[in-house]
Amino acid sequence: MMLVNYIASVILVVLGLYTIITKKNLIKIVLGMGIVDYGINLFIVSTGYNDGGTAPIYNMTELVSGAYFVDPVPQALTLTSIVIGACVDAMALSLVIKLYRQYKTVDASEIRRLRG
Amino acid sequence: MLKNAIAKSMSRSPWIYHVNTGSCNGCDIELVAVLTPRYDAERFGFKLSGTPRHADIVVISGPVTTQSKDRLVRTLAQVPEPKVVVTLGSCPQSGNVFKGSYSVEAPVEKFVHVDVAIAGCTPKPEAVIAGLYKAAEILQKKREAMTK
Amino acid sequence: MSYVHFPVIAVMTLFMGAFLTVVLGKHSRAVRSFLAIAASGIAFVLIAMLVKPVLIDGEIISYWMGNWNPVNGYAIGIGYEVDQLGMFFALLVVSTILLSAVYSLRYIERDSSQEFYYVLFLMLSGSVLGLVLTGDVFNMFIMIEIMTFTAVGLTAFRNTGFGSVEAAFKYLVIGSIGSSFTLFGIAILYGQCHTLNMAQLSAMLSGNHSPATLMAFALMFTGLAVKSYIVPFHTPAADAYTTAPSSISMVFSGMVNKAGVYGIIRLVYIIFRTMDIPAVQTLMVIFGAVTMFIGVTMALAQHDFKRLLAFHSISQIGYVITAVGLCTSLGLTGGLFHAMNHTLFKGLLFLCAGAVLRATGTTNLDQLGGLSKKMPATTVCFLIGAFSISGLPPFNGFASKWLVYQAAYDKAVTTGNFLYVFVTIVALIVSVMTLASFIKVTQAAFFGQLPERLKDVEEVPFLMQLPMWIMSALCVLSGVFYNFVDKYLLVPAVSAALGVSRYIDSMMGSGYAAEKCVTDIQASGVHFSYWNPMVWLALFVIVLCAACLCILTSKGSRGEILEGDGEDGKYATFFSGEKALPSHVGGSDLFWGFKTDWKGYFNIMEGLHSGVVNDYALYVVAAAAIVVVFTFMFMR
Amino acid sequence: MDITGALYILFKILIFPGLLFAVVIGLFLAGLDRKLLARMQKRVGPPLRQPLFDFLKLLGKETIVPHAANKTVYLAAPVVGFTALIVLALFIPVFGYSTFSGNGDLIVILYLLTIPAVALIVGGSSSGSPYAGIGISREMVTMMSYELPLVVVLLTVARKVGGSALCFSLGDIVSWQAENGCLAFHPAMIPALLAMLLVIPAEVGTQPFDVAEAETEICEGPLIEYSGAPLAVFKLNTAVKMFIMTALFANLFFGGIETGYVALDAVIMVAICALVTFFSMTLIHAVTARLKIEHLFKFYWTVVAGLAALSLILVWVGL
Repeated sequence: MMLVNYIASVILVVLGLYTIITKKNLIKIVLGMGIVDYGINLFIVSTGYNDGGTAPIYNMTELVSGAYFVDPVPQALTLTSIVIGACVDAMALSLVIKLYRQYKTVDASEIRRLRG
Repeated sequence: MLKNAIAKSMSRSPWIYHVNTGSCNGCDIELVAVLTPRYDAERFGFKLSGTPRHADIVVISGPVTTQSKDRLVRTLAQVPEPKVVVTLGSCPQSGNVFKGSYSVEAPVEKFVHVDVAIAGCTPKPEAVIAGLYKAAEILQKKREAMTK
Repeated sequence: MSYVHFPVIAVMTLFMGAFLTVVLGKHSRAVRSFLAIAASGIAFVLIAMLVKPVLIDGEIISYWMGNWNPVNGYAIGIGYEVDQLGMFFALLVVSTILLSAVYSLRYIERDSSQEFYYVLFLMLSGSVLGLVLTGDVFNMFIMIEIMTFTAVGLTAFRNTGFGSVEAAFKYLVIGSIGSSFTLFGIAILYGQCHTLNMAQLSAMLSGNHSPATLMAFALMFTGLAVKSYIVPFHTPAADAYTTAPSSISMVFSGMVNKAGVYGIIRLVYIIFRTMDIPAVQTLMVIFGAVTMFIGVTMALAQHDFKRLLAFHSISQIGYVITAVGLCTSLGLTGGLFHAMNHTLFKGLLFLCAGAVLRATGTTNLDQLGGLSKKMPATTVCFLIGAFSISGLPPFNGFASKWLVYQAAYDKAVTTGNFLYVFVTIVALIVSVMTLASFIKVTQAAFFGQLPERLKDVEEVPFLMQLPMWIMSALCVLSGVFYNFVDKYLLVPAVSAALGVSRYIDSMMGSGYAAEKCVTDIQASGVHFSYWNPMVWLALFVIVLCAACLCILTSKGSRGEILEGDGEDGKYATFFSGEKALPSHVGGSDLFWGFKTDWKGYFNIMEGLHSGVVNDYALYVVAAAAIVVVFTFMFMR
Repeated sequence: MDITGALYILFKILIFPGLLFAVVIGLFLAGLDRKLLARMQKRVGPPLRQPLFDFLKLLGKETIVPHAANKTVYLAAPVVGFTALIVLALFIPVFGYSTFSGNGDLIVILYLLTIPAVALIVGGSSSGSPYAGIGISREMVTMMSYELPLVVVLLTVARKVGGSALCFSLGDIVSWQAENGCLAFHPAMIPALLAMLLVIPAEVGTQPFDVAEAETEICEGPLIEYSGAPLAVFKLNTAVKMFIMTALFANLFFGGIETGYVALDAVIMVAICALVTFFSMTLIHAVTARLKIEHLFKFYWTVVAGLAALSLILVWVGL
């Protein structure tokens, strides 16, 4: 059941890495970073899934031992991860703008003053 | 005691710095010949050094061309005291066959104090050794005069 | 107030300082300086107050946020766990923060938007401190992420200059790939164990590896390796250290890459407890050896002061990883000691580079020269740092490198494995090459002749010299009194790294480790053959004699020491009789024979460090793939 | 520590294995080297005391500090190098008799050996001369060259002596040889011995490997601006280094010849030192011309390191 999700998440991560490695456009590289993030987010949220479980929303009186619900922790982790991913992408994009102003290009193979 | 030992070893280990001021190379070759097995000046502790800072005896050969005069004076200034200046061959003493040339400043005594002059064109190695030995003795005397 | 709250308060102080700086520090320089110094000072004091309970009394502080204690043996809440290993790194972190903050006061006074500098600086400090104190893997990931993007921000701080935005972007791309790998590993671990607490993970994972956890191990190892910049993940580090302000370069090499090293140690020794598997040892030792060799050879080829230092940072981390990867207590001691020393001497060297940059406006070695007459204090500090990093006795680098060699060769002879002999030889040779490249800096920047352009250079202000002097003093002291360092810092930290069950028990309740059949890692016994302190007596007597000799020969009738200025020929440099010309043997002119013999190697290396971010990402992914394959082949 | 103990240690430091002994034997070996070289070239040669004369003479000369130099570093460098060498002399036992028993650690020795070279480099660098700049570059490359074979030789000896235990102590190496015979007579160690013989001249800086101080090309390299007492100390350093390196060789390969009398031991050791001086320095000096720096590097990293590595492999497989 979850196998599809896992495979999809791995495919997303691999696609993202492929984008980062092969695409010369900085914006595309940033998109690649985003795709990797989302692949992992999909993976995390999938790990918490319990087949047939309910949403983990209870008050203290309802919660009894043996209640069957999906694991809430991965959802919290995913939220955090999404926030962080968004921050990283925002930062990366702002750096791309700065880079474009300095180098007049967004081609990664021309932005290589620091080398050797 | 140390003072005496130092003064004594002054004459036992004189290091030579050789300045060629436009010589024909005859004297230079003779100077090197002095270090060969046949004459072996090293038995008296003579040694050629590569820089004036290490030198005790400065050997000047050549008629001191105008170009080399400044260089000679500057190099001599860089030699630490006590030092002895030796002229090798006739050129630095008199100008020899170059005398009267517009570009020759010889004799070298005009601007440098010379302690020993080895004459000849070129001087024999024996003469060179004798002159250098004399210079070593002067070196010791200078050192003794310094410490008095 | 009980000291168990101190770790959390220390971390919160730094974050709070960052917040207050945003709110209050915009207009007044005094306020933001005060906030930075106060926050880092308080953090320093709080951590220093933990030295007695943790390092001396041997207590492990466990602290559950919001008092969420484990229920039925499952840890749900976020826990802070301060053991001796974490404490050791925390001390490094807070000292670095404080010294860097003091240095920054004058160093960045000419820059604009200083409040952002302090905000990012304090957040970076808080995140690294949080990372070494936390007991929760996801919390660790968050701290790593905060660390990465504050570090990126600080790298791009002087964004008007050459290349800093470029370096920041590369750093961000590579760093986020690393973080993603770490997160992926953590997610797999959570899926397997349903917990995020390090102690509990350790209890569940030890000796109990399924393919999924092996995958998690490989991914987390790669992710943390990216954070500690070992080859081939080092490429953004070299750029970032070069272009960041020097006070930040010091922080990077002093604590940011130490955070990665800490993460690796925590990962292999505690969380997965895989260190007694020979394959893991081999993996780490090979990574370490390659790192130190490539780092140092690249450093030899550099023309920029800070870039050279950056490659040395990479190279020295190689020593740490190698030593830690040997899995002997001697090796662990050597590795941790070297990590500490690296913080000291590399921080010192970066501060010297910063002083040079501030005084002259450049760090290009081909444009510098003869600064020792204008900047004597910086020169002395630099020489101390350079001798320490090259491992000359009696400085601290020697003591730790010695331990590393001994540990490596000990491993070689006890296991009979030729790989470790090779590693020992590489380590010894790298040390000489380190010396060589610092001789290059010494000659090119501090000695030689002063270029006309730098005639009116001035020494840096006292407030910048102060951290430099403190670090120089620490370099010498920790080299001379290594016994104290060993007793109070290294022995507790090493036993904490090896004592897995103690770590688990103090977090999850005693008996938990025994219940899960976790045993401590067996590492061969410590045998130190430190050199005899009598040497120091000897040294002093001889220095005395030598000094006497000098006085004897310099006074009065014997030859005199003469000094002169002016254009008197006597005191001019000897130029074969010519008038002294400005001719300085710069950095790129040195080591000619060596460079010709190694031309092929240098060409390949230069090609590999191409500066294209795609290539760098490729190295990371390829190395990750290799680690994964290696893990599955040899760790099953 | 009581007074007699302190005096005894002081005696050790200042007189017997320490300062005086090292300096006297060093000067003797340097003189011997020059004398033997002269005899091999059919010259009379300088007297044996010649290095002493040179030293004393230099003490009597002016010490000029050029104005491009950094005075403190310039004057301190030779003294630092000398200090390191004397500490080193204390680490090297006269067979059974050593100052710090069992503590002559090979790695400490390796690192202390680099200090005089670093002192020379830093001193030369601080003089501000471009010739010195070239000189220090060459000195450093020389150092990188001989360090690899030296390291391999030391590790080989450690493995041979220690077996499957870590043994870096020179004291243990000597006592092992007392039981099992000199290492020089173990066939697997012969290549290492040859490598060590070739390392010594580079370490000391004698003729074919003296590229750093080539007086005919770069005017004595790092020493170019030195004169007077600091130069004297540098010359003394070279002499003492001769003793240190040959004594290290004697301990590594001919250790364990103990007669029970310290004086006799010392005489035997000096004799071995003299022999090693002849074979590794004088002989090579007399028959070869100065190398170029890149050839020197290649030579050490291929031929000499190869010899040492051969020995290491032989020892590793149990020969």
